[in-house]
Amino acid sequence: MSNLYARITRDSLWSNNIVFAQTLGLCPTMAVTSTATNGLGMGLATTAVLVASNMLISSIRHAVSDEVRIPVYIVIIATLVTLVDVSINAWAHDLYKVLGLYIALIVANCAVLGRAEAFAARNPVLPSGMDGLMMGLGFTFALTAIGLVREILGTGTLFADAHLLLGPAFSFMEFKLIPDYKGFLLMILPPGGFLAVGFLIAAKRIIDRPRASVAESVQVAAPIIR
Amino acid sequence: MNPIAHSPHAHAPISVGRVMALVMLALTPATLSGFWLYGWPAVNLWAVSLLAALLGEALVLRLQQREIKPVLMDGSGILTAWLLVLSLPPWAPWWIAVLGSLFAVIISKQLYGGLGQNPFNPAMAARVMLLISFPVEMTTWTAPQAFARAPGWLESLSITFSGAQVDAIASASLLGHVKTEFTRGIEWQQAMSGYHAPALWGGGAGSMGETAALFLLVGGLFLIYKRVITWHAPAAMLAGVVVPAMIFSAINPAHFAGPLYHLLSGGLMLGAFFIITDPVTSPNTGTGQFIFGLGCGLLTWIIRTWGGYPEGVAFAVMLMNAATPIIDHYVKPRIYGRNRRGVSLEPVKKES
Amino acid sequence: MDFEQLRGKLYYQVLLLGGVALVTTAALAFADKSTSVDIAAAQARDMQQSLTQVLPGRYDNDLLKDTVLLATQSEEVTVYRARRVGRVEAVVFKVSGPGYAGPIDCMMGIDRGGHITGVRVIKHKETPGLGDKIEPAKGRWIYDFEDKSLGNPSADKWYVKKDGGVFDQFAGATITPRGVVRAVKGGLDFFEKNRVQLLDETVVKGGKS
Amino acid sequence: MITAIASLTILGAILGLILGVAARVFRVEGNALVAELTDILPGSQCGQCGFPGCSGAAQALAEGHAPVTLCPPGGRAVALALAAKLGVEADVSGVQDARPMIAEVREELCIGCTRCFKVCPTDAIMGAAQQIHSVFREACTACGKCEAVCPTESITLQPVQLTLHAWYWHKPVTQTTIAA
Amino acid sequence: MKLFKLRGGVHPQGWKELASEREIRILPLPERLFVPLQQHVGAPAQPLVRVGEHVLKGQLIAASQGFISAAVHSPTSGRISAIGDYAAAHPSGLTAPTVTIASDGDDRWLDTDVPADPFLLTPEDIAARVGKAGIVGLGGATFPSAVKLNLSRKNNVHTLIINGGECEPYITCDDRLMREHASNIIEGVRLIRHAVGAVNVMVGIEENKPAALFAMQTAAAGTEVKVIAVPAMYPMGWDKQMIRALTGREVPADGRSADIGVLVHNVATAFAVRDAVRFGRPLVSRLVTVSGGAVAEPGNLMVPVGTLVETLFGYCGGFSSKPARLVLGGPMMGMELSTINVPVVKGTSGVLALTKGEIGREQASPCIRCSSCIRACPVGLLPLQMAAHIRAGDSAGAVSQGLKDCIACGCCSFVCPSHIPLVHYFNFAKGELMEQERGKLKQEATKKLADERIARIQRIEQERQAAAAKRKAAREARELAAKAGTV
Repeated sequence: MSNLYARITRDSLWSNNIVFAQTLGLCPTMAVTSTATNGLGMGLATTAVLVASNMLISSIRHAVSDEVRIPVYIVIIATLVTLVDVSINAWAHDLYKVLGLYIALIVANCAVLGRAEAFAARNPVLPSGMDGLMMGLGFTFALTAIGLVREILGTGTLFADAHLLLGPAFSFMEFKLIPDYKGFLLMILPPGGFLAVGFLIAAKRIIDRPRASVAESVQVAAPIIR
Repeated sequence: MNPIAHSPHAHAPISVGRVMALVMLALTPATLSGFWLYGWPAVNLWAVSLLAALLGEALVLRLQQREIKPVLMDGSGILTAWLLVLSLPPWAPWWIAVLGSLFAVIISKQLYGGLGQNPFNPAMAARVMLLISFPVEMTTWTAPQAFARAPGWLESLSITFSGAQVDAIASASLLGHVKTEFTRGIEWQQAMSGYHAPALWGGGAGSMGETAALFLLVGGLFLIYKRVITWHAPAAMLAGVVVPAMIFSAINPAHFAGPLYHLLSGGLMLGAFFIITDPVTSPNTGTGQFIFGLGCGLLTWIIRTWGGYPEGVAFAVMLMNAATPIIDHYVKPRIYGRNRRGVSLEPVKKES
Repeated sequence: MDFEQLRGKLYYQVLLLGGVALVTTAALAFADKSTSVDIAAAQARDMQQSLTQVLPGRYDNDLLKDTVLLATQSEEVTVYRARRVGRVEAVVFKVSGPGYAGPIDCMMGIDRGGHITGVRVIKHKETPGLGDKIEPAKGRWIYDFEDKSLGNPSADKWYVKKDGGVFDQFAGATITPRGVVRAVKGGLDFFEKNRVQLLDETVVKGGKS
Repeated sequence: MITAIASLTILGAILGLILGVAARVFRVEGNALVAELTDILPGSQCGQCGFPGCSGAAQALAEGHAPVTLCPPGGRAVALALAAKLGVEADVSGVQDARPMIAEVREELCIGCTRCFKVCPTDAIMGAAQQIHSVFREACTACGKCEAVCPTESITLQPVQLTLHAWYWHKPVTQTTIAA
Repeated sequence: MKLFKLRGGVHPQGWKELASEREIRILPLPERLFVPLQQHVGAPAQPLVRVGEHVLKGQLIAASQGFISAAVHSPTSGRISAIGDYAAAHPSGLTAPTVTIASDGDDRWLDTDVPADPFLLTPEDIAARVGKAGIVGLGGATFPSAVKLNLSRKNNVHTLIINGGECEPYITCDDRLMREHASNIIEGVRLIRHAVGAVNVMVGIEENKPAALFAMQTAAAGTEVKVIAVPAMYPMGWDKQMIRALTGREVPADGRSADIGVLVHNVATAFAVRDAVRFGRPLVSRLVTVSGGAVAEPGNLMVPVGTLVETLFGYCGGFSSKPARLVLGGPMMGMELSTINVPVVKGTSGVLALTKGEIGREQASPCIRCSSCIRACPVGLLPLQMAAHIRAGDSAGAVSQGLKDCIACGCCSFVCPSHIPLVHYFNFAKGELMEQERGKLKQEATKKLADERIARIQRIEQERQAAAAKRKAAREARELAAKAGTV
């Protein structure tokens, strides 16, 4: 059993990473990753939704019929997203001001529905929750990495406004890396998002290269929904 | 023994390197005039840009484990950097040229698969990238001055390499000035007072390739004469700008600039004869190239007239680059013995 | 329950999707109910904050409740009034000017004498790193307006320097500051025109002009 | 509040009904694809693919358990046809590498036992008991069944000799071809 | 006469003067001749002779078989020394069935049937005599001429075009033939016209051959044959291009020239038709240009079919420098030879020994989409797109772009600044598609066989079971009867 969780962890965080391997969820990815902080916040919010939706869908998987499964999943996911949205708005209003625009985007994140279809619908509740958590963390990792690249190149800072997201205690994370940096606007604008994703995917492939033959079997299991 | 060669066993005396060399030759008069007008800083920028393109391309080829020499020798990378530098402010800092050249050859060209595979004109893609990333550096123009009055070589090094600004000569380009004035609701006559009218040579502040419309025209005609390019795209692009400019300035001369102003300012000449005639990113057939050029011209005029930026050639070219595959899909030559839709012609049974 | 059998039935699809809709909508309704108070309070706090930013000084009323709705040519403007001992000391309202990539919304405060107490940009879509220097977090530019009034500088100087005025523009971005200057100037004009109405204590609270 | 809940519930019920009905009306018969795939396969039931006969292979293909390149006698043509039918990308480069083969009888070894004759799925072997067998080249699919049963190793698969008629130009090799 | 506008085409350097200014020489009879059984489009001829048999010049040694085929005749008198595989004039270097004849030195003709006046023969008779003489299109297509004549007569062809558009560089055999044998060609043309009943007869000759034009115009004076100068460009000798230039019509892509009432023959074919019909002499020799920068004494030679290429170069003084490439045919469409020990066939118009400078081909570089190839293509294809599809392994995509209309004329490769072997790509793809087609046909055939076998086995099994059931029933009946008997 622990073997299964190890596999889920490895798959989710690296070899089948939502952004870097499956290239899913690019819409929110492009929208929020202009800074690392935004990426981190979006990733964590998505993780919350993923865990909840995976566990919920897994627990009702026997009751759901094929004909209506997609609408059922979508309704559940949309509801969860809305719940997260109003909760943050009510009880973490400062965070909402940073992330507010993007939380609704999680509904459109095909990765959430993708996990529901590909994993939660055919696995027990606990592994599904684990899958949601790990996939969410993998997504968070990817978004933060992209945000880091874009932020450093674009504005020369690191984790700007982290205190808004994580509270004043975390303002130690904020750096201005390059003083007097004039800024490289392209990286903050949408094209920079594509460039950063592209180069990071390339970097992942370079890292994976010696293990390519082993990883083949993983690559075959292509995602169902894009 | 070599493998058996397929026919034909003869070849026209032409090669990619020769084509590129002819284009560079055609660019030489305009470049020299740019050097004359803007002095040593322009020369420095040109050299830095070309060098960066060569080194960048060599680096990528090395990473791809491909042969370096034949690719560098075809001259396409140098030509790209050359075209780019002609569209930059002549006194721009060195890193603008380096970043632009590297972006052009590495991201806009080699990442797409190298020469012949890039969907967008690398020089224009790089210019657009620079413009949206570094609007300050990319819109700081220098008034032209003959070589004699320009800074000496040592002083030029500090301008190009350590960003020393000689503030007295900073100036807005004509297109930028007119755009600002029109935006404020100032009328044409008043906006132009005190400004140089656009001229065939050395008119006002601008990029190295902007102020040499005459030499660019000569170079372009030389390329048409040498059959390196055809007349379709350049003629259509000029028409695409001139025709609407004529119509609108006839209707409302106070708020629309006339055709001559459009024709002689900005990167239009460079674009019409050297950018949109880039074979890689333009359609295949003469008709297709005409449509492509017309689109580039119209979009240039629309962006100049109503857009947020004063100059639109680079954006227009990139937009039409994106349309090239669809133009090629719909505009094809008719095949012998078939109609336009590719259906075989009907046999003629009897003739009197 | 034997789902295997049920799942194929037609009525089951109706019950399932209908049931899921029922449960989720109920959940949402519950969530809305239990959060609406907190959300409203948070939003009020936000508004209060943005009002205070442009309105330093003391006042003793609840600004959010003391509003006047005035009509201009194009829209209706909600004006918040700050009082001390019943007298209107200053007003705060929203102004908007054309930016590079869409309208720029600002909150501005004007005291009784027609002097600006503060301007803050609350919403804009300007190019990051270029036009966003109008945000206080990115630059001091927005503080230039404080204490300015219609006479200071004179009306023909209420422009950016490029257009012959006194306000700085940013290198590479003229349109953004020009839009803000125009918006602020428009706000001052609006205040001047409706001065009587805005400062008149006799106007019924929340009434229309 | 109640209206919202009620209307959404009714909407869900109606959509469930529509989907339930649609699923019945547009049901796809699962066997049609298998039949079409069986048609494409050679039908010689040689079993080289590792599935029980051509219909077994078609079943596996339809379920996505087998690559389109599973059929050695079918070669490139069948692989491409299968890929087109299933709408998948086929890497047929590996298939081409297998050189076309054909069964050949070494007459000095043939004892006329008719075993090969009996197993040949395409009736490509001619002959009778106590007579030297010969292969009808046009019908041989090189499935190898005859080679397996021959007691004297007289019948073997040999590469097909290239003729002027079948020769064609190799693909041009250029240095600039970037490996896919 | 009005000429019609043409499309595409290139102007390669002609190199014609190397061989065109010398008179035709007759090659001395070689000791051995290697006569392949297939020198034409269609089915190979069936050999009629045995090893050791003595044959006369012009004697039928292999008969045509099937609808599209051509007979093969002995090019000299002598003994059949071998029948078997011999190196073929083909870039593959493979062999082909060949009859080898050891010459007896007499070069004695077989007695032939000579008509009194060939113009009194019926059209059918003329076509039959052309077929009997084994004449094929000598312009390079090698399509059996008699088949074309019969087809044209049935289709009521109204226009006969004689193709003198010898557009390949170096090749001057038709030019020379027209200069020296103009009246014989005109007679052949008139015989072909008689055989198909055409109304208009036009001879199109490129304007870069003024001497041939003059000779032909002189010979045609007073006849119904019109000799017309056409622009000098490659591929003017493509029959469909010649039709377009002279009539303004295009042949339907899925049809033949007869569909628009036109028949095209080469001037050398007309010459051969005259020999066959007037003197009953089959096609056993032809005019071959020996040229190229590496040949010592280029010229045009009258050569018996089956002569080795080596002999031709030897007679022309050998090589003046080391040839970089040996080519059979013209440089634009000819084939490189890996060996010169291959025989001249009916379709061989020239043999070239080219120097490195003449080839001018460099290492290929990436396509820059300059579209020179599109402007050069006389068919109106998109060579760069087709080649890109093929390079990516998508031959079907190339077909959708018009690959099957490609005539492999080489214009695109000739002008390509990147030196991409475009035609090579196209011929590779055509070959690959043909192989796939063959594979599909074979697969269908074997599938049918397999189905039949399964049906047969089932039938046998059923019959066996039926028989068994019958036996069982009979036995039970017997037992029943026996039981009944015992009771």
